[in-house]
Amino acid sequence: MTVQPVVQGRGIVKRYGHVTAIDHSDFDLYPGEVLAVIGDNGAGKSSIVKAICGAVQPDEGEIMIEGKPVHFSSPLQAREMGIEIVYQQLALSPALSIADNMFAGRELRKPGIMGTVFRQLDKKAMEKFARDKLTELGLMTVQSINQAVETLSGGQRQGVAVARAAAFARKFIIMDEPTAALGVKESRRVLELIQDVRAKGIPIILISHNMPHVFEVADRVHIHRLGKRHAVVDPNKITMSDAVAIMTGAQEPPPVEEQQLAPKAA
Amino acid sequence: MTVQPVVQGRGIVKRYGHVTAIDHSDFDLYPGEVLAVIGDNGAGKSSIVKAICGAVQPDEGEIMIEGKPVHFSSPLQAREMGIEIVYQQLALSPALSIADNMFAGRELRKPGIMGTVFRQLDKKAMEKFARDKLTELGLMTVQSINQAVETLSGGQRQGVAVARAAAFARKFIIMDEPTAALGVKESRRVLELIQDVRAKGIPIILISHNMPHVFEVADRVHIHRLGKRHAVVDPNKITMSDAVAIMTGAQEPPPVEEQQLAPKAA
Amino acid sequence: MSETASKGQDYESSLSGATSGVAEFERRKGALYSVQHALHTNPALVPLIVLVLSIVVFGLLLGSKFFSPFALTLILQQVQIVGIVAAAQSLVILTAGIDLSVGAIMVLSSVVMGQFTFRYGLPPAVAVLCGLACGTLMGFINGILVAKVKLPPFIVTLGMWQIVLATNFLYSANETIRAQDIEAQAPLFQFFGTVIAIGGARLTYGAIFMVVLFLFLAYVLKQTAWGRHVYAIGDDKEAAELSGIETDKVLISVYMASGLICAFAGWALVGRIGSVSPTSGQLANIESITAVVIGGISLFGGRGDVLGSLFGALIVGVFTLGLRLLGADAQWTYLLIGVLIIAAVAVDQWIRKVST
Amino acid sequence: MSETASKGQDYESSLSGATSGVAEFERRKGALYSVQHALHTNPALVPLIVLVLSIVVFGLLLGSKFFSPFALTLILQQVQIVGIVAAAQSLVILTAGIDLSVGAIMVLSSVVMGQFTFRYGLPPAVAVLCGLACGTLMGFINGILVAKVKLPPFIVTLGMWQIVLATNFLYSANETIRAQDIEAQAPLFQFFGTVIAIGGARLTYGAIFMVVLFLFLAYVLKQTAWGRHVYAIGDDKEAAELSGIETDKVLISVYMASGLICAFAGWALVGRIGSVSPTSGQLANIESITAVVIGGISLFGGRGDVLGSLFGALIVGVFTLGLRLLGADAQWTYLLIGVLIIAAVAVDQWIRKVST
Amino acid sequence: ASHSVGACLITKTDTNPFFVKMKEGATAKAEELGIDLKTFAGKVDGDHETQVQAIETCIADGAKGILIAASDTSSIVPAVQQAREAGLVVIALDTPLNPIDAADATFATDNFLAGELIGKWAAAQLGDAAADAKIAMLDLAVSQPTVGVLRDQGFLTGFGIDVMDPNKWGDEEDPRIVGNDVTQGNEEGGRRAMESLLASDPMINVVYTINEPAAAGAYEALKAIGRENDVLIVSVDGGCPGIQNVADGVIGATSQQYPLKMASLGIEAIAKWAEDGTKPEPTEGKDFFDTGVALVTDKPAEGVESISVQEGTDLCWG
Ligand SMILES: Nc1ncnc2c1ncn2[C@@H]1O[C@H](COP(=O)(O)OP(=O)(O)OP(=O)(O)O)[C@@H](O)[C@H]1O
Ligand SMILES: Nc1ncnc2c1ncn2[C@@H]1O[C@H](COP(=O)(O)OP(=O)(O)OP(=O)(O)O)[C@@H](O)[C@H]1O
Ligand SMILES: [Mg+2]
Ligand SMILES: [Mg+2]
Repeated sequence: MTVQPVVQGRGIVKRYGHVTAIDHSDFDLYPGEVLAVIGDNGAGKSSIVKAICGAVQPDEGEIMIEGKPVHFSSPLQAREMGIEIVYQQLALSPALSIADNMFAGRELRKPGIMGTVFRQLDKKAMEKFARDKLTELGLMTVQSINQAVETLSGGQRQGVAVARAAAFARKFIIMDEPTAALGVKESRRVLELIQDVRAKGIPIILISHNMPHVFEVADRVHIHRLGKRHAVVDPNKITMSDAVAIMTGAQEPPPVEEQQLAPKAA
Repeated sequence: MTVQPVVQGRGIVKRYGHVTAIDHSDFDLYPGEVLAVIGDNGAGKSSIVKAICGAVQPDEGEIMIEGKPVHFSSPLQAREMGIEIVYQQLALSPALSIADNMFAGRELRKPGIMGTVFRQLDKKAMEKFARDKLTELGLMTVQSINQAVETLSGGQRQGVAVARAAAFARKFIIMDEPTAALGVKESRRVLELIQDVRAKGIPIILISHNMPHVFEVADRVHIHRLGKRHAVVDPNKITMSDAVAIMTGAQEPPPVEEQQLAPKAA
Repeated sequence: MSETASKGQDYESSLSGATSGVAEFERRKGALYSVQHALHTNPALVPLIVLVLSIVVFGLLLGSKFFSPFALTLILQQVQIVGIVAAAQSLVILTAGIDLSVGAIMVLSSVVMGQFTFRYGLPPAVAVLCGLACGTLMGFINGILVAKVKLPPFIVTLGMWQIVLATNFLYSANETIRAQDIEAQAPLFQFFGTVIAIGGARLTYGAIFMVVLFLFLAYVLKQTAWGRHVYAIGDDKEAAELSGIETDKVLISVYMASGLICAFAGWALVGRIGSVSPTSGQLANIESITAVVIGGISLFGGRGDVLGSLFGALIVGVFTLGLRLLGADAQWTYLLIGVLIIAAVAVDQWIRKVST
Repeated sequence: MSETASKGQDYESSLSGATSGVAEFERRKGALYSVQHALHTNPALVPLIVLVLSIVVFGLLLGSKFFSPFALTLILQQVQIVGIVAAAQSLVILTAGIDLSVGAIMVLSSVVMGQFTFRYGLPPAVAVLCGLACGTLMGFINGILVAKVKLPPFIVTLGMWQIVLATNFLYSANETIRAQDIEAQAPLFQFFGTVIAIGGARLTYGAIFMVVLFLFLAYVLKQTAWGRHVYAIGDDKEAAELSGIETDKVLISVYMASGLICAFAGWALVGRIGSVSPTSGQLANIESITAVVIGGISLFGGRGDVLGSLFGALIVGVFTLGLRLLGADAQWTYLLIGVLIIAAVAVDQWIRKVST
Repeated sequence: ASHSVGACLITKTDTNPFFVKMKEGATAKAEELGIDLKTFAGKVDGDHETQVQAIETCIADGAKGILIAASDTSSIVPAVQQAREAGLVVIALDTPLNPIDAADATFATDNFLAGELIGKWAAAQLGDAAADAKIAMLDLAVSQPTVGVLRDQGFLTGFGIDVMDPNKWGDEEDPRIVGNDVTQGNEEGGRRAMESLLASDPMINVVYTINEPAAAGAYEALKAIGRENDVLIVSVDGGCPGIQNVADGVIGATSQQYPLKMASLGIEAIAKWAEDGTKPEPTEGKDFFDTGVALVTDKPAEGVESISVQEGTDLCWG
């Protein structure tokens, strides 16, 4: 009857010095869904997804991926499992080109002896791939794929990070405010991309402050408050203003039995 | 008949290497108004406001403030004239406290001999002031005003930068996507703050990708496209979808005589 | 016409009811937590603890030979020159710079003092002022090159090191001015060498000056605007500039202060060795950087406490003397100091990690 | 039920009509622009130009004394050791590190080669391998401390410098192995000293090795994944880590490569001076850093071209020889080299500024 | 200046007053004889690579001869050979090369002898007390450059202590040695080293120092604890400030060397070689030309030849 969650977190605690960023919080992501995480600034949204992907190590609690407990000591391990993350503070190397950034750590080598013996990179192939992915996102204002990332506008950088995650994810994707810096057109593409990814069966965790976006794409909405999972609601059953009210503490969360802790059995 | 603009830019050009970020663009800000600047990612919005405040030096063109040509070689000179800027890449010193950051460059010294001779800072007064300003913005999730800025969440940092600008501006304020990282509640406060500042008679340049926000607070909307001022429209006379269409190139801008190059005479 | 009501979007209607209390999180309490917190907020505490521990360990190993007022004040005397120079170095490193020219500036300043009196016959007090001015001028040149010409501090001070040192040798013709002559004609030069004996303890004015200098700098860095600006620049120069700090002025003043302090070190050096010797201080740059880094100040700037450098200098002094007293020969001492540099910083790092 | 249509917000309806062409901006054309662009994209060009200019100037001033195949190849020979070490240093600096232990590792490696044959009687080829392994091991220790223990490279290599140098003195008992003995028993040690004379030009295998090494590193850094990772780490280590680069492995491999190259420098050193001398290389760290920085590699990491370091080393070599041939005495030469370090970097900075 | 005779002087460093004076002597003599002299030096003690470079530069410069005070007596040999093959005359100053015949001639002082003289003098001054003397050895640098080793081991030999390996200091086991420390040959290092050794044994009564600046530093340390009058300080060099310090009682005795003499003899030899191709002859019965060393003290000891401070002052070099 119950589907196995892709990610299951129980009683996670993370403290930074004397700040408790996550306070015994639970977390569930199910196959094929878009789970939105909303909450006030500083509620601990970034912290909890960082704990899931290994960018920080939780002080307490247990994280299971597809039922198996994991203890990532670095996001690299998460990546090897096919988990991709778009960080709020973007993880791009400013002086490297867009293509270099997209392929960091999984470069393509030339076929034949140049690749195997001389380990030469296949720059052409990587550039083509990078350009295609950016074009899919509609980020055509980029003048050259060999431009250093530091010469891009804030929104353009965000686009590069999103394109990278979408291109390489196999298990699930975490996006921490992916549209925050994007223009209207570019935001729309990201939302379409999220739906494309879901259509491929890859679940997505989407952190966002943009309620219309959240209500448009999310299957379930995880409301985070004061370091805890405050409620999980169904965006089709609750109004935006109620969700915002719960999130900001203006309204009590619905009783647990009315919450949407797991997706409805299809 | 014509009111003197607070800021007037003519034929501004800025090139970065072989990228032309601003291409003979004009710019006008009039007293007491909120001027929104919208445009695609990479359209050159940040570049043009940086040129106005001296953070970059334009290659060509003329900038006048209250009718007098200015050539700022650093944003410090702009600040001395009472111009405050909230940068898209926030200008905060990560290891310093919130209070230190708010007062950087204009610290308060203790009254009496401790201040004049020993030049001791009045930390108490600065902390109180900082806390008050943050509270006005509703950023109460900050646990301590002496917390280093690097320990704040993205949204909290944004709030500190906005609070600083609002507290010290005398001539005008430039805000480059001030609500991008903010939550629903915090965004609302910033919009209220913008209206408060306007009520005090201080004009504001607001760069934003959030159309509802723009249409809510702006008196005029400067649409930037491909490095140029593409059109200036009146948000009360045009629909959001037309503005977005003009901005993205889906629709021709209205003829110049229908544009809102200056506010209507009151 | 705008499609949305000017009172904000619909879903925001509920905002008025939002709670407005400050977020309350569970806080860890207890002694361990307080210690960790103290370590975290006072970066000079770790080197202080290392210092105290090393004194205790050597005291246990060596007994009264080491744990005597005489030996302990001797360490103060031995580190005074490196300590004063480390104070200058700390300022520069806090701005994310580095000053390789400190030793050269120190020596040139002392040579200027000596030669101005012994070659040109100026009164010692005037010569001292000229020496101090000389150090400040060298610092000013460093500062201009770093702040205005925007060259990396490493390269500026690497160049200045060679320039100042060569000037020093050329100007002094490598001639030492003997202690006896100075004692007779310009005792002011040896002012910092004056000894105050309290029981077995023997403090010199130079050692006291070093401690006072550190306390003064600690005050300035923590309590004045200039001090906050030094930290802000080291932290993120661009952000500091954008947020309205006059980074160029502050940087130039930092290098000038560094030059001036080095000139004071040159004066203290005459007090310590009695004579004016152009070949002194050749390792002062490396030794001062060592002290600063052991003291927990980040080479990337913006983090650390200047008092840490004092403790760092003392740690090196304690180990050097302690190891010599234990009978380690010079080469082994040299090797062990190398190990200790790494170990001290590793311990520091580890404690910081535990405490976050 | 959601208040907004699932097809996006109303005002987005017009998006479908948005143009989708690539933004076209006016581009500057012309020769000046091409030069600027070339300078901008090839950071090694500036030091190359400075190098060529300085050769021309000294050639004009000194005539055939300087501008002869003999003198020009002499410069190559004179910079070969510093050049090889600068190659190692470049790798480390590109990762935003610094290696103060390069000289010590070089000397210890050469001492290991010498002692393994002359003290323990191992065949020279085996001894050479042991020497190379020794250098790599030292680099490995540096790498572990930097990458795993996460200590600042400056402090790690400062400590290792002292440790390795003291080990070198202790192990070698400060004894030089004479050139005559090496020639008789282990000529392999002097391999890099072999001279190829073409007319007046005298190239040694060591000088050729230096050039080949630089070309090889330039290839590796530009064309392989490892090379891109080195740049990414130097640029922003945290971002590199988050974007999936195994920063620890890469860092360790960089320090190991640096150690290995230093060991090769040690071998080349034996070729150059004929003997195995434990007192060599005391200034190799400062000299190699000078070459790297004059060569336009940023000390903050991530920017620059390794070939620049070769040109940087050659610039220093040209100035040293040129000034000495002009009759400047040693201290004046140091002073002028100091000025030139600053000037070279200032010119570089200025050209870069013009070109953006 | 291309038609005049070129010569090079290469010293260990050009910061040590000893070599500064050597350079001054050579420059004066070269001017007198119309020789075009260029001077070179290592950057720190033990820096022989810069010396190799200097030799190469001299060859490129077309010089007729080289005077060299070698930092590493055997490492420099291949470069010297190269110079000689290129037709230059190479004269070792101050320190003989290894092997000594690698140079065309050698004008040197015997550093071992210099040490031996002060060792003997110190032993004689103490008389019976020498048997339980407490000796501090203030050496040059941890890299143990040859000159430091020779002076140190010479002193110990003169004092009557078994030096074990004569190529190394610090391996002695005689209990009278309190310890070795390094001074970098300057006042600051001298004071610090003395303090450290005093802390390990405050009753030190004999101090060997590598040179007179180190001795001056050691004296300051002793003065600071009021023991300056009951400790014997001995040193090597014979520079004018050093001799003055002997006169003032700071230093008990010092072995004087003659860098000016070495330098001027060297320049003359090169002039001669350029003129008619003759090389200088070594001193009778030795394989080098000994420029001599003399013990300077006002408290002559029996069995140790010495000259007075007055004589020393007349001969001193700067
Ligand atoms: N490295 C850190 N050191 C100390 N405190 C931190 C650190 N990172 C986050 N915090 C604190 O933890 C709390 C949660 O931060 P987090 O970034 O998870 O919030 P968030 O919900 O993502 O907020 P936002 O919407 O503004 O991004 C905040 O109070 C913040 O100040
Ligand atoms: N320092 C720089 N060096 C080179 N190119 C730059 C630099 N800064 C910006 N650019 C380029 O200039 C153009 C305009 O950038 P700008 O940041 O002004 O855009 P924007 O309109 O603010 O975009 P966004 O909405 O994404 O912030 C972009 O194409 C960008 O790549
Ligand atoms: Mg966040
Ligand atoms: Mg922007």
